[in-house]
Parts: sequence; C-alpha cells; structure tokens
Amino acid sequence: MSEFSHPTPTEVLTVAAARAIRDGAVCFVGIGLPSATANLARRTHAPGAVLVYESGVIGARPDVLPLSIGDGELAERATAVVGVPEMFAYWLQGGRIDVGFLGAAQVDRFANLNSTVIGDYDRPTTRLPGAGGAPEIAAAARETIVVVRHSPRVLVERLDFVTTVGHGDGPGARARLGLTGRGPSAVITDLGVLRPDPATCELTLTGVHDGVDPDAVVRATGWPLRVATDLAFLPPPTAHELAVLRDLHARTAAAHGVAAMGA
Amino acid sequence: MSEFSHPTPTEVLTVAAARAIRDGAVCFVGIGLPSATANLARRTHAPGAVLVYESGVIGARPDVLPLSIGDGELAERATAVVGVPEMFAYWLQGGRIDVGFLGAAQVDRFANLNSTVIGDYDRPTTRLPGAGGAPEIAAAARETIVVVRHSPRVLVERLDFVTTVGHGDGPGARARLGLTGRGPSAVITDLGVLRPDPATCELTLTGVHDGVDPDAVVRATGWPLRVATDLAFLPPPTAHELAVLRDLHARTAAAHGVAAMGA
Amino acid sequence: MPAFLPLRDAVAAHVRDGDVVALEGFTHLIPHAAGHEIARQGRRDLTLVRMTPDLVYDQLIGAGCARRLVFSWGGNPGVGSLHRLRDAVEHGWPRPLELEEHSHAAMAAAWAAGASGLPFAVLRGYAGTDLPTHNPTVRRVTCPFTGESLAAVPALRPDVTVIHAQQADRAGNVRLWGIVGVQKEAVLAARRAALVTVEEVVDDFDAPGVRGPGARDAVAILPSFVVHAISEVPGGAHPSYAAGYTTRDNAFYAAWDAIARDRERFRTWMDAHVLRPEAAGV
Amino acid sequence: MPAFLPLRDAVAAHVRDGDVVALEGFTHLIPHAAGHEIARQGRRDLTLVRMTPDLVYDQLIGAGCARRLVFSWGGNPGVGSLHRLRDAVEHGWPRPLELEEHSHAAMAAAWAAGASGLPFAVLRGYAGTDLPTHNPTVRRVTCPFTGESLAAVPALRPDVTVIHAQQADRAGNVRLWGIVGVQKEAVLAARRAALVTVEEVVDDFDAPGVRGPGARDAVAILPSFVVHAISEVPGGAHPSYAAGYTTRDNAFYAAWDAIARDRERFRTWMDAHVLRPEAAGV
Repeated sequence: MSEFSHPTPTEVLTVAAARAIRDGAVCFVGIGLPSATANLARRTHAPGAVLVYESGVIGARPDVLPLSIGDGELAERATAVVGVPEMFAYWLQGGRIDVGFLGAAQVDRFANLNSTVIGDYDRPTTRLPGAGGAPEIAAAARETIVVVRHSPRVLVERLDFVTTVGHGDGPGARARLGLTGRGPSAVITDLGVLRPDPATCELTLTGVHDGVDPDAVVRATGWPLRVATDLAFLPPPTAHELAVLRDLHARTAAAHGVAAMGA
Repeated sequence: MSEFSHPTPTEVLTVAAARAIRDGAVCFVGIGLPSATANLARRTHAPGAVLVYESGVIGARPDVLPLSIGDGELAERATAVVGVPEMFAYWLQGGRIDVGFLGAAQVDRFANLNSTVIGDYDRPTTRLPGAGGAPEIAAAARETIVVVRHSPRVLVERLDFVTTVGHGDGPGARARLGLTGRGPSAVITDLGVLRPDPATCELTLTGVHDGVDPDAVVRATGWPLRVATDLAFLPPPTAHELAVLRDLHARTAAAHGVAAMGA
Repeated sequence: MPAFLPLRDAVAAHVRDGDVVALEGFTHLIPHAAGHEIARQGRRDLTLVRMTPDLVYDQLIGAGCARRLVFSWGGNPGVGSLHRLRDAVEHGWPRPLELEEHSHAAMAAAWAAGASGLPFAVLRGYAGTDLPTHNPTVRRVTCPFTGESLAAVPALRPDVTVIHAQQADRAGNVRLWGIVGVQKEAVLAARRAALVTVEEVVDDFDAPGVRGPGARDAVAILPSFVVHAISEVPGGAHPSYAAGYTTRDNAFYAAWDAIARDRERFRTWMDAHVLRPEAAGV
Repeated sequence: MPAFLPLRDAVAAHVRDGDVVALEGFTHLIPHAAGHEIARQGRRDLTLVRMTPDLVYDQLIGAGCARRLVFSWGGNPGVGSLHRLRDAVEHGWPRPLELEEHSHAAMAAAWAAGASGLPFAVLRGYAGTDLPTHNPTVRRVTCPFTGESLAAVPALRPDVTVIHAQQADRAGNVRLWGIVGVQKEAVLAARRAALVTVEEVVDDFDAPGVRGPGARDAVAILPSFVVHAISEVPGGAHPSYAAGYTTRDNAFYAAWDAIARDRERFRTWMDAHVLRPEAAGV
C-alpha cells in the first residue's frame, strides 16, 4: 500500500464497520458513516448485502454515496421502492432487517443512545436532530451496530436523553420491554470495538485498531471501561479496502459537487 | 321505443338503480347488478361517476361488464389500482366513497342485510357466500343503495343473520354503533323503491315501477309494508337507457363467452 | 435467496399436514396449480386461509384436505355458490369444516398486521353485526385518545403462503402487477415459508422485451430474501389469470358450477384433472 | 375535481393562520415553492407537521410562521443542524416553538392511520425511551388477544396538506413516483384541503412522450376527487428534486448551513429570495 497515504481514523472506523457485514445481510442504513460502511462492504467482501434506506429503498446499488437518505441515486437500480409507512411497518417492524446501523451523539455503557438533546429537554444546550428511525431500528433489527467517533463526550456515563434503547439497564431489559431484536452487538469507533459482555451486557473493549493503545481508549471513554482479557488487535485496512473507499468518496465528491459528510 | 322488447323486471331494476347515481359520485360497486347499474349510469347521465371495485380498482372504465370483481378488464384504463388492504383502509374506511351498492339474500324493515346463512349458523339450511365487503361498505360509505329482487323470502320480517347493519333497530342506532356513513338511502327492487322513513327509519314504499300495483308490492314483502301517501309512479326505462344496457350485456356475453350473471 | 424448484418439490418441502396455509390472490393470480399439487400430495388437516376461497379451495375442501377455513367471502364470483364448500358446511362431506368467518375489511387489515409484525389489527368494523357472536377472534379495543371502541382481529400468520406471480428474475426477486390483492402482505406474514409459482423466469425485469405493467397497474416486488421457493409454472393460475400472460377462463368458472354440484362428478373431475400422477405434468 | 390555480391563489384560498399544515415529501419532492408562498403571505401560528423538517420548515420557523412543530427528525440531511429550528428551540427566536416529537416509525404509522380514518395507530415502538415522557401523545394499548402492550399515537389529521408531484393530468389526477414517502397518506389525511404543486400538467399519463416512472420506482396516483387545488410550478421542489425532472441541489443544502447559522444573513436571504413580491414569480 505504498501509494496510499496512511488511513485516517474515520477510514479505519468505516472499514472496521464494513467488515462486520456478512455477505447477503439485509442492512438498514442511515446517511453518513453507515451508508459509506454498507456501500464499502457491498463493493468488497459482501456483494450480496442488501442495502435498505428508510426512504423506502430496498436493495439500493448507488454508484456514489447519497448525500441524503432520499437521493435519486438510491431509487435507480434498486430492487424495489416502497412507501415510508410500508418501510417501517412491513420491512422494519416486520422483522426483515438483519443489521441496523446507527450513529448517536451519546452512547452509554449499555449501548443506549441519545440523538435528541444535550442538556435539559425543555432548555437544551444543544438541540440535536432527534430520533428519526433509530428507536425502532434498534428494537426490530436482528442486531444493531453503533458507529461513533470515540470521545468521553460521546461515550458517556449517563445519557442526557434516552432516544434509543440498546441493552437498557442490563440483562433481561430487552425482553421486558418487548424488543424483538437482539440489540447492539458492537459499538465500533475510530479507536476500537466495544461489545456487550455476554453476562452483564456492559460494553467491553474487545478490540483496538492498528497502533491504538488500549489505555488511550479507556481514557477516551466516559465510564470506567472494561477491557477484555483476550483483547484483539484489529488488522488495519487493506490496500484494496482503502482504494475502494477512497474511490467511492472521490466519485461522490465529483458527482455532488460537495463531499458526503457524516450524519 | 318500438324496436325494443318490453323491459324485463331486472332491466327495470337496473335502470332505476342507475338513475340514483349522481354524476361525479364515487361508487363502491360489487359484481352483478351493482356493476351493471354503475356502468349503465356512467354510459348515460353520469359520465363522471367514479367506479371503485374492492379488488383495488379506482375509476374503472370497463368496455364490458366484468364477470368477477378482479377481471383484467377492470384494471385496464382505470385511474389507479391499489392493493386490497389499502382499498379497505384508505379508500373505504377513510371515508372517500359516496355511494355503496349492496345486494343481499335477506333485507329487513330497517334495511339490515343477511348474506351469510339461511337457517341456523351452525346448521344452516343454505350457506351463503358471507360478508365480503358489505359490513364496512354499509358502515363507511356516505350512503348505501341496496339492490334486490322483490319477494317475501328476501324482504323478511326477521333476518336469520345480521351480516350488515343498515339502520339497526331504528333512529339513533347508527350513531350508537359508531357507523360513520348515513346508511341505506334506498332499497331498489324490480317492483319499486323503498326508502327509510325520516322519523322511524322503517323502509316505506315511496315509488313503484311502471305498471306495478302497489298492493302487489305489499304482498311481496315479508312485513306489513308501509306505503307513502305521496307514492311515486316511476317512469319506465327510456329507449336510450335500454339500448345502452342491452348493448353492454351483448358485448359482455360476446367477450366472456358467458353472460355476466347476478351475484 | 429462494430455491428454484419443480412445484412438486417445493410443495413437498414446505407444506405439511396440519399446517395453516394461505393461497392468496384476489380473483387475479390465484395459485391453482399449487393448490392442485397440495391435493395431489394428499395433505390433510389444513387450515386454509383466503379472503375469497374461490374454486381453488372448493377443490381442496372437496378433496378432504381441509379441517378449517378462514375466509371472508365464499362464492364462485359472478356465478353463484361454491358447492363443495357448502356440502362440507351443510352436510360435513367429505369431512366437517370449521369456519372462521370475517369481513373483507377485517381480513385485509389482519393481513397487513401479519406483514407488520403486529399481533392484531384495528378497524372500524363489525359494529352491530352477528359476525362477532360466531367468531371469538373478533374483539374490541378502546382508542387511548378518544375513548372510541373499535374492532380488533388477530394478525394472520400462516405457516406457509403460496402465491402465483407473473415473473421471477434469476436473482430470485418476484414481480406481480395489475390487481395485486393481498399477496405482498400474505408472503410477508408467513411464519415458515413463502412459495411462489410464476409465469416466467426472466433475466432482469428491466431488460428490453420483458413484459411489464401498464401505467395504471399496481406493482408489487418481493425481494429474494422474503421468498423461499420459486417454481416456473406457466398458466399456473388457470382458470384465474395472470395479466399480461393469460386471460380469465370465465367459461370454466361457469362450468365449475355443474361439476362441483354433484359429489361423483366432482370426484371424477378431480381424478382426471388433478389427482392422477399424469396431471402433475402441468 | 380540483381547481387549477396559481400557487398564490391556492395558498390564499386554503391556508389560514392557526392551521395545522403538513408539507410532506421525504427528501424527494419537498414542496419548497409552496412553503415560500406561505411565508410570503405571512401566515402565523401554524402547527407544522412533517417527518423531516428539512430546509422548508427551517425557513418557515425562521420567518416566524410557526407556533408548534410535529416531527421525527430535524436535521439538514447529510450536512448537520437546522439552525433556525435550533435557534427557535434553544433561544425562542423569532418566537418560541413547541415541539411534539416522534420517531419516524410512529409518524409514518400516524399518517397511515390518518389516511385510514382511524383515531390512532399501533406500533411496537418507543419502549424504554424518554420520548413518551416529553410527548403526552404517546400512549399504550393492550392487544386483546396476546395481552402485549404496544405503543399508540394519535392519527395525524392536518387541516391542510401540501405536496409537490411530478404530474397532474387535465382531469386533475396527480401522479408521483420514485421515493413517494408519506405523501399519499398525508393527502388522504387532510381534513379540509390537499394542495399539490406539479412539475407539469399533461394531457394523459399514458400518452406517448410523457415522462414516467422506471421499472423499480414506487408510484402513487391520487385521483382527482381527493385533491382540492393544483398549481403548475416547475422546479417547485428546489433545492429538493423531482425524479425525472430535476436533481437534488446538494450544493444548496450545504450552503444553507452558513446562511441559516446567522440571523441577519438568514433574514437577508429570505428577503431577497422569498419574501419580496418579485420572488413570487417562481
């Protein structure tokens, strides 16, 4: 990979998340990192991955990354396009999604998510975009993968607002709430991968990216992060993965006149 | 109308029912008499009538009468075709139907209908086809027109089974049951027209067809039928109406190889 | 990705005695060939689900395959009665048939609820009728905002759904158009398997020369990941039809009345046209 | 049969101060021109309903037209925040904005309930989240068959719905395709009026040479009897788009961030591009 510059943290994150997609998986993806992730997977090891966008697009095959969830690019060459009520009722709630990708402004130790407000709801410091599809994606998809940039302001001890339930308050919470999917299987960041402990559901650092110091990950986390005894050192992006991802972004920028930014 | 044979009772009935359709009315029609009725209206005084079939067809413009509610003829040249759940939820229950046409095996004095069984439900003398769309058509259409052949076995003192509520047990019944439409405005038969009395909701003979003796209508009714003091003598089918109706039936027979029969 | 299988193998693999089975299709696209295959394989004790039983269930009921029928209108459209259905209900021949009887609006809503992963459907229906008296699956719910009482019916969730469609592509996606009825919902509501017979397997729906819908048609596309088996059976809807491929055999619907009216004549017809192994060539 | 009217007349006839108004369109087909006309006519105290407020509501909120917002995701897609929305919520500028905040799944279901004439929608949603704490319109219902507790939200029933579509025909039927969102539901749920701006009025959707959907597109046809006014406004979705006619102006979405971030710059932009009478020529 001599002709490539060193991967950026976002590229490392995108590649790691893409690798979590099995070939043939039906993926519910939002705009930004999740979309880049799923499209990278489709162009590398998972050509049979089915990309579902909440705008009603099933089996999208975009040539460039969409800027919005409803770009015309998504409907062209899709397997099918359906109305939005049908998308949420028949396809998401109906249990047809294998993997839901979600971002968030805050994540807690049970992988619950906040994308609503920072501060008090009625007098917020920062008003965020809100729930969108997240609560029901996290409820109904067979598994959820959370993709965020690692910082103590993102991985926090306590959410300002619970927009989306991951593992609630721990073991058994999802069943008590009637959530049909298994919940978050991983929180993938630009530093490493956190997975819920099978016994406690608490997010545990199970892998770090190439060159990342596990202690730095602990320091970048807002709660006392547990580290798995068999911590994995994740392989860096391959030259092929990076080339495909960069080509995708380059064609996207050329097509849109602007870069497709993270959500 | 010298070149025409005398109209049959069914033709008289069909023409009388067609005349009840205002131009532009959105009509929910079943197969058989209702379909012939609505198509006759569309080809005579009500070219803007919108024919809706429960199979999902909105604005059907059939050249020949369909034998079934889902003939290909109906979808061709329709304004739109929608799925059956959408038809019942958005278009019928949503309150978009002006007139619902219904047949029945039995009608009582409050224009309630039976199309389920003759005899006991669990040990029926005759098992009829059942409810189909009727209960909710009669509930949600702005008004309902019932079309039946007149006989004491059809217009009965007491239904063997209430499949469809007309005016229930009389004034106020529809409101108590939460039925949103106004209910049956007329029962049109091959002998005449019965309308609910504005005060009592009881079906009253308000008109007889050309040449029909009002006493014969009373004798053909299974309850002591009231006769309006201002009983109307309904004008016979015009030569034009008969010509259009017979042409429709002739083309239908030629197209199907069989006659489109009553439901 | 569904398996492309001969119809015989698809039915043998997925339809079991005692199953709740739905063969859907609203007048258009009724999966008659698949129904015949189920009769030929001698399935028993089926609960048959279908808004309009039509000839296909008259045949399965007359052949003794069914224990129970969930339906909302059981006639021969435009012709009259379904005599085998009536004989089973009125005289228990060839065996008694339990009925779970709905209105169209309720069954359509119950299909949508089944497709939606909800346990029940809500509708403004059934009020004042005798249907709930004879059907304990019709209950009431109260709107938590207005206090209004509405009807509730359980979601339909058959073990297996069988439909007929115009086309599948080689990737296993299915496309139907024209009057699309409740077939998408019935496929999505199936608990165990969805079987589809098609007029034609095409390379790609968009390829030049491939038949397709008209401007006003409804279109339903079922992605490969919700379909379990596809069988190419041209004419598999007969005497129903597949818009763009075949036309409805109205004469057969009319002729069925006399065939089904008499038990012996029905048996002879079924033997000759459905049950003999040679008939499986269809 | 709807009236064919200039946009100014359509808005003047149907949108009143204090109305509950929905301008729908999911990223695609957002009725921006109609939103600008509402701002130009100075409507006040509106309750704005929309799953994704997008730029069109950022503008109406910044112009002081709105008292309340019913929504489920309020961002600039792919870019970041809606600064006028944030300023109204965080600082009450130019006036405070009440929020009724949902998830997409709930709003989509609420639209379908509104179209269906039902008082409420049922979904498996909101469980365990803080949203119901701040939104009293999220309640629970119990399945009368399984005992399961599910979320309920009231049906959406705006006074007026406004959408943008590709085409109307001369009879007043409307056709849209591609990503069709919740527009059919929003039109059918309107209590008083449905207004449609279109790219083009055509003689007949089926006529040769008329643009139309691709094989995989969703298509929604709204018959004339559910539409109250139609205005021909080519480009009326800009910076959103109309598949087959225009493309999304992604550069404008990115540029909006800087325009909307600053109150004065926003006012200047609105004056120049929306509020001056000359802007009505669009």
